[in-house]
Amino acid sequence: MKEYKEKIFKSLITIGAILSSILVLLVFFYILKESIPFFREVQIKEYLFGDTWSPLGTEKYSFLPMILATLYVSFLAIFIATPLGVGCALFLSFHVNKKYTKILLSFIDMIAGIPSVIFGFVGLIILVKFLENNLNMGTGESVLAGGMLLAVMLFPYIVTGCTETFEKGKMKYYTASLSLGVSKWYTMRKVMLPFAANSIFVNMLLAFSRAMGETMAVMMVTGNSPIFPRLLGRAETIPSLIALEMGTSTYKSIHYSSLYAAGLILIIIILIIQFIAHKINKIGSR
Amino acid sequence: MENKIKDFLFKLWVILSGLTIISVTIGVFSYLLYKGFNVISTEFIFGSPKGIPLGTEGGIFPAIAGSLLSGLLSGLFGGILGLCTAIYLVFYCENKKVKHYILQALQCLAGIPSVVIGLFGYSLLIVGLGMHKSLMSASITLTIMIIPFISIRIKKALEETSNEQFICSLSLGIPKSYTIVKLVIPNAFKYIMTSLGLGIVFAMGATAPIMFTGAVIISGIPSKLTDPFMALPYHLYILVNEGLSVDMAYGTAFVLIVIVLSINLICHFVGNIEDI
Amino acid sequence: MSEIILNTEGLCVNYGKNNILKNIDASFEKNKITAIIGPSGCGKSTFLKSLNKTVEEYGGQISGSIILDNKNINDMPLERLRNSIGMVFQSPVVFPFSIYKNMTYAPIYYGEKNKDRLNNIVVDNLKKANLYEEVKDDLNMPASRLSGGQQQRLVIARCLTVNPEIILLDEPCSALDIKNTSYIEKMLLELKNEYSIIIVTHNLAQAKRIADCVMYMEEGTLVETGSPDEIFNNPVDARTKEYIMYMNN
Amino acid sequence: MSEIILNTEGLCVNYGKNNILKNIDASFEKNKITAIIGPSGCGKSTFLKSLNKTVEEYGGQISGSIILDNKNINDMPLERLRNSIGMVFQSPVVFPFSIYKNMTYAPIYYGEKNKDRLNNIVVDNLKKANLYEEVKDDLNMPASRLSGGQQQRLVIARCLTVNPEIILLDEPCSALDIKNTSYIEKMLLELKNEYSIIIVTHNLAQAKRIADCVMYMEEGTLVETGSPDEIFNNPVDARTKEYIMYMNN
Amino acid sequence: AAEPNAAPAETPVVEEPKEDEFNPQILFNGSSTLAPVMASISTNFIEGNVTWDKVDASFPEKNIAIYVSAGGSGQGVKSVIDQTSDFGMVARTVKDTEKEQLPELKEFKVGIDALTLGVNPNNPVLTVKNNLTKDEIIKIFSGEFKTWKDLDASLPDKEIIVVTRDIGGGAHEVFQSKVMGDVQVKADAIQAPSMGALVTKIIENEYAIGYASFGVVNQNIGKVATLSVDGVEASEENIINGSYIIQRPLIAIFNGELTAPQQAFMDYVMSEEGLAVVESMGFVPVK
Ligand SMILES: Nc1ncnc2c1ncn2[C@@H]1O[C@H](COP(=O)(O)OP(=O)(O)OP(=O)(O)O)[C@@H](O)[C@H]1O
Ligand SMILES: Nc1ncnc2c1ncn2[C@@H]1O[C@H](COP(=O)(O)OP(=O)(O)OP(=O)(O)O)[C@@H](O)[C@H]1O
Ligand SMILES: [Mg+2]
Ligand SMILES: [Mg+2]
Ligand SMILES: O=P([O-])([O-])[O-]
Repeated sequence: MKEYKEKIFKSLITIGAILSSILVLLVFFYILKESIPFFREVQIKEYLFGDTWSPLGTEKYSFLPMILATLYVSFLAIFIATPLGVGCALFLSFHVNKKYTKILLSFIDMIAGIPSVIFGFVGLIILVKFLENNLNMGTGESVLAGGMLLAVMLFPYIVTGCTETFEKGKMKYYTASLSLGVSKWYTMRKVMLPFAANSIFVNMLLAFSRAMGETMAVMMVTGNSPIFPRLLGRAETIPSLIALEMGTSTYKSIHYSSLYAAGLILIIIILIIQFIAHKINKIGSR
Repeated sequence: MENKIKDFLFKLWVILSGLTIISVTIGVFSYLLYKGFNVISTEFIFGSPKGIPLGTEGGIFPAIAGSLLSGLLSGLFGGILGLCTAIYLVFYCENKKVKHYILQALQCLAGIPSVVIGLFGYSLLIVGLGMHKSLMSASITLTIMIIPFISIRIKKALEETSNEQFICSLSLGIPKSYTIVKLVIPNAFKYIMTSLGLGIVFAMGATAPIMFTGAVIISGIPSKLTDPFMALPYHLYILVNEGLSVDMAYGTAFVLIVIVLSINLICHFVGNIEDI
Repeated sequence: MSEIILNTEGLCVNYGKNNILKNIDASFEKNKITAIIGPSGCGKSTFLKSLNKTVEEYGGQISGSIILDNKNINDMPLERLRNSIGMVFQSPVVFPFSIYKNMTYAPIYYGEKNKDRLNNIVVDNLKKANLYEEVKDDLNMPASRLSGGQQQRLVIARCLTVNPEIILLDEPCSALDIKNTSYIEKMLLELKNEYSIIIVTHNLAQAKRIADCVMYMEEGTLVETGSPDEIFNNPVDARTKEYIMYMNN
Repeated sequence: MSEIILNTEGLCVNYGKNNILKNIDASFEKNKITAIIGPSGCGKSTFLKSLNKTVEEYGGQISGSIILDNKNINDMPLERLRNSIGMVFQSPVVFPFSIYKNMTYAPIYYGEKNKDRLNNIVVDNLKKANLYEEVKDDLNMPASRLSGGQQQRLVIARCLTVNPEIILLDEPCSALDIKNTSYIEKMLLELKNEYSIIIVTHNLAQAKRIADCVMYMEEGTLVETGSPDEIFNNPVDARTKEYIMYMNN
Repeated sequence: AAEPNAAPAETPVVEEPKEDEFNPQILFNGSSTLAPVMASISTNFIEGNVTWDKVDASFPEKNIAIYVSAGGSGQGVKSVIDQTSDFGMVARTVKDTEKEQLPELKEFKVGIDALTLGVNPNNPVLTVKNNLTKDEIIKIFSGEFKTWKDLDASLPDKEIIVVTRDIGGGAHEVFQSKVMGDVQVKADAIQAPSMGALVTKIIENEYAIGYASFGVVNQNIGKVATLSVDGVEASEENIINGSYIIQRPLIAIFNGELTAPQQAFMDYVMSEEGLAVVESMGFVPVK
């Protein structure tokens, strides 16, 4: 009877897990299926190494500008968000009264709950305008704007994760270090950062996949020009490309299929980056 | 001496980034709340969209109801599936490779643009399974979107509950299932609740997944699971995208953010009562 | 020689490729306290954990046979086994609920629903563990608020609620002060009338005080078994002799 | 009576509203080992932590005065104070990097850059802590890979790198086996020629073995101070008597 | 006698299958330009009638349920092909490849949307001209004119910020075929994700120019200035008579035979009342 219950429980859990996994796999499968006509039709040297995206006019399908733009915007966001986020996590764990830390953290967490349409809208009205006025740009839509906006959206991912780790490190090492007479800043610098290095890295990775997939917000502030990206120039990311053209593309055309192909390439890039990152991480931790 | 300088620079970095992020966070929230506050009235909260173009007058009540319903439904589905997945990964998955691949796939899904998830939901549920565009199909699509989000967080919480307690319970002759239900889950309840809260909030804020699977520009309050529905983010999207009314958009954002904040608060609160 | 309740034959335990326990033949007598001593890392805890198979939860593999009451433990359901062999760890692991719920956790699982009988289980076992008088008014207090010594006794009481025949204790007193240690030693001496007790300790004085039988382990092997008097005063093996030496200087 | 290096006058420590230490007047002699004993929760650790003010990091408030080398510690910079009073905890806290970096962590902070001198600091102090021979070939190994006893000695060596006058040790051996305990006791006996040592222990036999002076605390007060002989064989106070009793049965 | 309630209750149930065939629900999906219009019309229709029997006495007394959602013209066609919605909304002409998949295609032209050349009211170009020739437009949009000075020497040397809709979209297609011909719009033009975003950009940036939907411009009177094309002003009259060439149809498409309620609703859409809404939303109704 008891054994029975254990079995039922285990089966229920397993079914749940399998169901989730199947759903996830189906998503991948679906993207693959819809993109196959494109890969049949278009040469790899065109879609990976061409330089023009013009699906309707000259029927040129190069993802390269978008791939580069996606990487550029995401890396920029990570490079802005990580130092600020780690600094903020240190600030919250070591410099702020515990009571406030919790409140502040849950607020920062809730940034993840603000719909990206709102972010895009605010970004367009405030950030783009700000860049226009201060950087002497003709128009503020740019990789920089996308990166900055995305960085804000990534704050919760980095801050929350790192704060948890720093709290653990604090419990473990803090007084031991202070009792050697060194300052709390030296402790953070020399003990906490190395201790948290791995966790910072993992959080960065999570944030990175999130950044690569973000659509609405980025779409509203980068200008969406399918050209090679420059920091202060316009650019179009893969998710923006898909969102912009999917609604209007002709059903079952090569153009339609190419947008799924773009999605597939996005997934592959994320996988490659995760793979490289794990390798680096392994070497680093040796 | 040199350490003093390094310490000082370090301190500068820490304090500045702390203050930057905190002020950006507070800034974003207060900007949105400030901009939206003027629009709020009983008519706005309890009325339906009116005026020409639609939405420039009247209220957003059906959208509030629709968002809450779809949020709760996908929270329910996502919560159950996410919890199952997390429990499976932590306690039952013996094959390390399988575990690794599932995790990898989940993380990857988090990086798929939500438009694609929306299109997937459309193809699978509406075209493939012949469901109507409805609350149900939209909630299922949202569930797919939040499963990685929820299960990765819950997995972390489960892993952090003491392994010693788990083994100690097993050594009393008690099987995993009972231990998980009576010990591990109550222990991690707070984290499970907050993860769930964030998941619900994430679902409630998403536009693209419901755009093809159930959200419509105008409807009443859905009375069945098979009814299409209005949702706050979609309403906002239409208002902003067609340039219908910026003020109403800020008002809608205000309501959405207040709901987001309340759901988080409720989840924190519920998470805290249980652990007495 | 009194009745043997548990014995191992050719017991080996591996963690992956590491062979931790090497061919251990040991036997434990009923209603006796057996103390296991030995240097750090020699496999004492592993040995204990293999007796109720918890070592498998940590990823260890057991080979050889373990016989409980003339039955190979592989032939009984895991629940029955762990029911019969209770275990207490070095640092007390209390569950994050009240004292009362800690005590009823296992009985409720085993189907006890009757309030009165549950109360009896709680009271009886807390009494056996010498804890009842101290906590009788605060049974609904979170167990984590108890002092270390009290927690340790609570954990022992909790393990009695499943009616084990054998109790395994892994360095149960090492985190405790002398007063609590002395409580627990007194308790063990009382408990041995009803249960058989196997205790790992690095406190040789403690082994001397309470054990009926002492086993000395080194590097995964069982070096020597004997009465406290034999082991501490007339060890046969040179390795035992050297280890014992540290106690006396 | 030899020179007094540290003493407290009317020392009180509160955690919020809880008064943990009550009016403690104690004095510690130079180049001696003073052992503090007492039941669990009586405030031994708190007392130790108040001597170098780490108690404040845990949210405690100190009142009364603590005098180090005829100077009130409130009048010296925190760094100087913690420089002069090193501290070692019950479970060794090694930092998550190599042995070498653990040892140079504090000296580098204090401005030492010269490679040779850093090397000397590492070697000298590891030698003092009786650890050098065991690790000399693996100085770049992560310290976390050392065994418990080695980690504890590393931590003591690390605390010597700041040239303290006094070393505080909070139950440094309770997690160690008898072999490692005996190493550390031997080391402490050597170290006392250069440093003054204050050790909290719940192992009365240990106090007896190594202390020059023993203090018995109960419920936040200092009950009795005396030589080991006085405290263990002829305690004056009834409370001490009762506590000591546990050791002997 | 033992079950007195059972027998009489059964009778009406028998008739129900017939009623079930009546579908009170109509789904629209597609063009984001047309969707708000259709949503407004359907709201009026529902509020005026509430149940179908009010529309036509032969219909059963069921609540009217008309749902409109927006996902772009392509989605409109796709959803009709997939049979996931009854009507598709398209803000361009239906292509031949699409027609192949819709054997019984019916088109209902609801109105016309023109693409006007919109600039910021503060744009200095307005001080020198209120008209652009087709050639000038091509040069501006293709990037041959980089700054406003290139257009007219008296204008400031400021970059021309060209804003377009997404190049796959209906609006862009019309602009491309009616104005640009074979010349491509420059690659670094801003692609606004929606008409709203495009107009917002023009409102926010003094040096921006873009083809704004006639309807959306009319909803933002005073915030966007429009330029004539080849001397023809984008007025309702010029649009209807076809002399203003940059225009696109707003159509609802259907595949198959309309059911009675669907026909009833489409009749309403094409009635005076329906077309009044089209007009009040800033578009040009088809009379
Ligand atoms: N989970 C594990 N995985 C791999 N190796 C392990 C694991 N647990 C213990 N070991 C190894 O098994 C050996 C014996 O460990 P065990 O804990 O049994 O020693 P012990 O005698 O109890 O020591 P101590 O007195 O320090 O508690 C050690 O070398 C240890 O490194
Ligand atoms: N951070 C803290 N906040 C509040 N109270 C504390 C804190 N740390 C210790 N205490 C309280 O102070 C009292 C003394 O604790 P302390 O750790 O000094 O005891 P101890 O004598 O070292 O005991 P043990 O032998 O168990 O280590 C205890 O009652 C404890 O509950
Ligand atoms: Mg052990
Ligand atoms: Mg203590
Ligand atoms: O959504 P569209 O009207 O631009 O096709």
